[in-house]
Amino acid sequence: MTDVTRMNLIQAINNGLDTAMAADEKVICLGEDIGKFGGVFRATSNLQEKYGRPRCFNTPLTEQGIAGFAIGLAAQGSVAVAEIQFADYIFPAFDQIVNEAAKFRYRSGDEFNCGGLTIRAPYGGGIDGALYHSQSPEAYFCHTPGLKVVIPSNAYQAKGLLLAAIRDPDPVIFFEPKAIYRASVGDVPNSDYELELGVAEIVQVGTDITLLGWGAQMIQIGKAAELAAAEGISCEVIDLRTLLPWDRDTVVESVKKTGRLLVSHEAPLTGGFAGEIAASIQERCFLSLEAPITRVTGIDTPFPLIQEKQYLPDHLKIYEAIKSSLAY
Amino acid sequence: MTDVTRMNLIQAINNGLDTAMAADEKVICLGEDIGKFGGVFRATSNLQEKYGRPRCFNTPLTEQGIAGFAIGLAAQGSVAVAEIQFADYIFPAFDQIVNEAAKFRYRSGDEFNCGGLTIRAPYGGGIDGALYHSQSPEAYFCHTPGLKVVIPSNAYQAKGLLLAAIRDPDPVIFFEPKAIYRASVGDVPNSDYELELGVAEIVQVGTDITLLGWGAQMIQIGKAAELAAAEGISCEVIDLRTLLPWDRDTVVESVKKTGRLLVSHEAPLTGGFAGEIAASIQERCFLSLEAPITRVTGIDTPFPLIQEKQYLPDHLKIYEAIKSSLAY
Amino acid sequence: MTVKSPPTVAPVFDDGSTVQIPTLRILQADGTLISGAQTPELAKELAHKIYRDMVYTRILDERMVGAQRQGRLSFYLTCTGEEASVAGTVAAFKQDDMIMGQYREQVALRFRGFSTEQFMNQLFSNAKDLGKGRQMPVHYGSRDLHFMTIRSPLATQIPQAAGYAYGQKLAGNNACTLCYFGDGAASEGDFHAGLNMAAVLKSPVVFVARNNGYAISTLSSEQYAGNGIAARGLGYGIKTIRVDGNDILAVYAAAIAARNIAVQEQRPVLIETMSYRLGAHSTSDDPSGYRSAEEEDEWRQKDPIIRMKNWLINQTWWDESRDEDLHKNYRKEILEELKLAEKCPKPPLSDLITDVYQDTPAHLLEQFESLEKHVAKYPDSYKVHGENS
Amino acid sequence: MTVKSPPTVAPVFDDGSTVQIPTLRILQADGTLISGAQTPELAKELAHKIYRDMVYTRILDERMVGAQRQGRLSFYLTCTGEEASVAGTVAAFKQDDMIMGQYREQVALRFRGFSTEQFMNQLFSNAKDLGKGRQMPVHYGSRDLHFMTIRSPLATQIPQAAGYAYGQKLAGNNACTLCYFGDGAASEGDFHAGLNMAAVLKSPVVFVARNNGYAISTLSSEQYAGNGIAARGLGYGIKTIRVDGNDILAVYAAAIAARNIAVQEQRPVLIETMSYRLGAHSTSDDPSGYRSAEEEDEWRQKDPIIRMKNWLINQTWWDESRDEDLHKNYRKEILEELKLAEKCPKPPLSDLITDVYQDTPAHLLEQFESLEKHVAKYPDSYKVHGENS
Ligand SMILES: Cc1ncc(C[n+]2csc(CCOP(=O)(O)OP(=O)(O)O)c2C)c(N)n1
Ligand SMILES: Cc1ncc(C[n+]2csc(CCOP(=O)(O)OP(=O)(O)O)c2C)c(N)n1
Ligand SMILES: [Mg+2]
Ligand SMILES: [Mg+2]
Repeated sequence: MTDVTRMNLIQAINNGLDTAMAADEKVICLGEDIGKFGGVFRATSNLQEKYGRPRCFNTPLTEQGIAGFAIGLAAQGSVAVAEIQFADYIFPAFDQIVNEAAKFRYRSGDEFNCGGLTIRAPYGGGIDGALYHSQSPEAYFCHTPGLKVVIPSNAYQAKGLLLAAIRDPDPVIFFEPKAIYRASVGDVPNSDYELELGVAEIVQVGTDITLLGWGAQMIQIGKAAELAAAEGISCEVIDLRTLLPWDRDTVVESVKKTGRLLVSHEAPLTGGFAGEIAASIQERCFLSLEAPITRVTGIDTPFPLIQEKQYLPDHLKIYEAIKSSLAY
Repeated sequence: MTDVTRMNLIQAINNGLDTAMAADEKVICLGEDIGKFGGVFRATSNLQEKYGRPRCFNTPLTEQGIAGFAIGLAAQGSVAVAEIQFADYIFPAFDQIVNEAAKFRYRSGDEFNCGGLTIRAPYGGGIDGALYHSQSPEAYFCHTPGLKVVIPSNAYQAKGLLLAAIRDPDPVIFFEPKAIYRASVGDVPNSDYELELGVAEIVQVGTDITLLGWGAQMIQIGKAAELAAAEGISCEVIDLRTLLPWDRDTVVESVKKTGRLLVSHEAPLTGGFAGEIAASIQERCFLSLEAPITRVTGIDTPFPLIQEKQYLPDHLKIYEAIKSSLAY
Repeated sequence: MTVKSPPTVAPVFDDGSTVQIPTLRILQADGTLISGAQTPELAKELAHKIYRDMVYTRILDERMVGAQRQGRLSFYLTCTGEEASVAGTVAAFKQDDMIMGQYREQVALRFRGFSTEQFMNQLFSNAKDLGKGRQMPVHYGSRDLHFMTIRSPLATQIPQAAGYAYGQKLAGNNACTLCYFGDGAASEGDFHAGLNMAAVLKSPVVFVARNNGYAISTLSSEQYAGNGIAARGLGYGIKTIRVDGNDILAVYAAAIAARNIAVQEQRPVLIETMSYRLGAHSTSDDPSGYRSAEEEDEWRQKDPIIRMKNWLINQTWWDESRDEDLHKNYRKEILEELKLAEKCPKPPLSDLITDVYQDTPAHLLEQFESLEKHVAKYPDSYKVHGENS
Repeated sequence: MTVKSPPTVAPVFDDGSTVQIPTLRILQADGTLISGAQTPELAKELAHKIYRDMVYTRILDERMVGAQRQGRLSFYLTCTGEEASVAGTVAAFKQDDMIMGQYREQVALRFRGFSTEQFMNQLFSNAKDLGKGRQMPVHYGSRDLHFMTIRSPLATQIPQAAGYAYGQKLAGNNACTLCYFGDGAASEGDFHAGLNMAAVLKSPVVFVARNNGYAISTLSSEQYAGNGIAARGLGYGIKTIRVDGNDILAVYAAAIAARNIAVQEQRPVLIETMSYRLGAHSTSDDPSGYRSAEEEDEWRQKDPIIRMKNWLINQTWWDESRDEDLHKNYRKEILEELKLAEKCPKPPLSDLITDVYQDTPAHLLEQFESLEKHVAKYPDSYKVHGENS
């Protein structure tokens, strides 16, 4: 037996869930079609078979019910891992997440909490999914004190962050970049490991500009950094990994060094989380900034179908923005 | 008969609804307790009596139903004005608003639209309402292309903006600052008038710093500007009025002149709409800015009860932030 | 598919009006039993406790409405008229069954042992409030007493109760969940999600729908067009019963049976208690705008507390002089505790930021530090209201 | 309060299993009537039209699943097995009644007159798609045909249909709304909100719950524990009927009566059609992971199209050679239009930003301008896929 297995991102999720369920019998998975079928993306494959139906089951088709039920489970002392089939369908659960889960501990004066809650959902574009199978709703949750928001960008992170999320004492929204569920392949430890929440990863050290992103955008950012390198531009690349609370210190330090920041996400520009990052960083790095902080994001429309490629912030748009920033 | 009547903000809302219903029999008001009772804040007083129950009625207690029903009404060609009793209770309707109303026209290629929809809700703190009668959820909606978001700050605006919102061809979320429902009193034209959406109001011209806000915060900003004036600081005060789409040009012009910007809102800092404004303005006014853009907002907690005063961004906090900015 | 349904050739529509859902009644207004009715097993001590807690709650409610009028309290909300619906149900449950209420069930909390001091601490948001002064008055909660902290958003506790009870089932300790909500809340999507999930996933939860005829000003005829909330239980395949909510014996009998079903059969139960909100919706409300004094008077005749008192007296378990003493003592106790709680200091500023997360993150600590500095600069402007200076 | 409920002294629980909801059946598999059954009035031309549209839809579905397998299409979803549930209902409505569907009701759109070209334009997201190529395949819509554009989020159309129909009532033009949804969607909170609001506010809407036994992989026994969706209708006080969804005559008879009730009595109606999703959930799904071939075969014996054909032949309204011609012609037409639609240009880039608002706001125009410049700089990287270069 080796220590690592080569697997893709969705297999790493499945492996993370398996690891969590094996380690703690209080861990329960629930959601639409996640039982025998193993979920529409196969995240829960074989878990019902292995751990029994009471611990891994199909729910009726109601996201608000799934979230509410999972909050109740968590309040009772179980560790609830709920799947929302697509992040686009998390909105019926918005009240349960924002008014309930996020405020559960606070409003009770810590008499009660639902920290055992994790809500997983595939998110983002890239699968010809149009308006309702492509959205990136992370910013909605990042404006909600009491929640944590986590997004992995590769298989190794997926397992380690998921295990940390499941065991975190606060409710966590865990968005999975479905565009790279199969495309992102890497060595994943067979062991039970956690990656600390709230800590960004410096993927590449550089000196001219800081490129910041999360999820599937890291691939676009990586490609753009390569294009830039070919022109002699040295990019520092940071993968945020946890959006709430986000690792501001790491970003501040980087921007103080590079003097430039570009943030990229798929969600529409206005009100997206890049705005928060830009606002926060201009405050702390005002005197170091040599150019305005640049946002390369989706545009302010619903997510399209036929013009998905045009809509999405890709390596070329990031590359152009890097050059503009350097030329400022 | 005079041309104007002195009234408070909630009376102006009532008057605006009355005006809209009188002018167009397609206008329909619906919501919890809005019928005979006239709504918990009396926004719909006498409207059922005047226009009949079919056009002004109590709904069952379901915000997602109210929003969905109102969207259907609007799609049919009616002009639906739905009340959500408190903005804190708009979240069960989040899916209907964000996935449905906002995307209705786009997804159908303009075969259908629900532009006749307006959703009104009292929002904000100041009434000892704690977590669930105090929230300012505007940022959630401002991240949603397809919606318009409007917030008046006084009685005159309330009627004029509400009439414009009701008649606007796109769905509008209309948040009313309930803290000043009664406290804000002014002369309101008896006539049928509209204030253009998407246009900010320059409330006070100044040279040293731009203060930007909306809703009840305008009172705090006004007081802070006075304190600052006493120290010889000249503030330019802008009332945004429409948050989506927001009047960026007016703000840019002001900041290019003053070199400084402070944005204030009651909602928590992280992910609040001030972040979007700051990100956007630093991009366009980079070389004019003499200090970082400052945000004076609620802190990143649920809305508290006993420490409401401490939590809220008030004139003193704004005043201090003005001084810090000037001293930068 | 999975439904049993005989074939028919007649295209007949059914709107449910043929489905009879009777109302369980045992006790008459004068305290005697309806003919043919059976008293549930109810020991004298337990009957006394139920009665005392109902009286206590009535007095507490009267007193606090008064205190609110005097401006000593920002908000209050009574259980008045519905004491039997709540006391009769909670009395049938075990102390460690979880209660997830709406907000009008303070008698259940009293039954569990919440002290007058604890009520007052919450109502006055003082430093001793278990909820740390964060929520409006009447948002009680107690981990020790297995009473989940009340929240304002309606119906959210319903799917949560289904989940909580499912967890209890897996834990295998024969506990269950008791979940209250109103006729208005039952219109929320969360009601549907919660009851259906409980039915499908077989959660041991007893739902108590307090049908008091109103949701603030909204009549139940504007809330539903079917046969109350009970008719929906039938639709979910949930064992359902309707009871006279002003009849303590009927409520108790139904609740005992309901808990048995929930725990023995590991499935949900729905009880609909038919009653009336005798007071205003809350101290912010004035019912004269939407209902008549006559209607209120009619229901005052059916007062559940008087009815129970009459029964107790008929049983020779109670008498008027004991009743007077009880009232007097409770009034005194409540007034004394009220005064103490009013004077108790408010929670510290640091409570503003704790419990957002288990461990407060750096950005929030930073925000708090600058808030502390600011408040220190302007101490007079940030006195906590109600705080003695 | 507002419920009628006789008193009882017996604490008996009812889980609804005693409430009988029969299934309307008229036609047998061999095309003869069940004894005692009455044929609804159904003119020959209309019967032909219904049959043709059902056959058309079956062929369209087969062809497009094939096209998806060939990689010519990204996604498809069939109506297969449920054609009668949909065709039999839509046929009972007037052309300007609004239809608000879920996504598996393409035969209704065909019935209204949607052309093969229009289907293909949507499926291939080309420039002639009424929806401007913005939604996934099968998200059809047509203002002219009063068929509301399909959206992916489930059940959202249910409260919208209640509102739409309420608007029709106020307009006073005797039109109504026909709203389809699945057994899975009926678990959403929006279902509860929509049906209850329609009942209370008396909206002239006919809800058709297509109970096909599955929601993707989820069996209806994991979806609800009660007597199907119809049992809930009774709970809301909605006139409700259950029909054999594979029996075109039963469905049509129920739908004619339902529309009459909705329009004459101005109130909602619920029809539950019991049927089976004969194919995969969509081209992204493989049902072999969750159900048996035997089960599918069993249902294939009950094919609604064959049953109707047998009836038509019994009526001497149809014969096998006409049937063959029909199939052949449709196959040819569909294939031809498919090829044309494939070749049709895609919508222009500017369609990316129109219709977000009625008038595109400045900030979006600005974003678009810079996008246009960018795309112009890298034309090869932004070819619209499927676009001929
Ligand atoms: C989601 C939500 N919407 C609206 C409200 C405002 N509200 C508070 S109580 C109430 C009426 C509740 O009626 P019911 O459920 O019958 O309970 P009752 O007060 O009669 O006990 C309303 C509308 C709320 N608290 N939560
Ligand atoms: C709100 C929402 N949640 C989940 C989904 C994903 N989804 C699409 S179809 C489907 C099953 C629907 O089943 P049913 O309503 O029975 O319709 P059927 O496909 O059987 O016709 C699911 C879960 C969705 N589209 N919308
Ligand atoms: Mg009530
Ligand atoms: Mg189905």
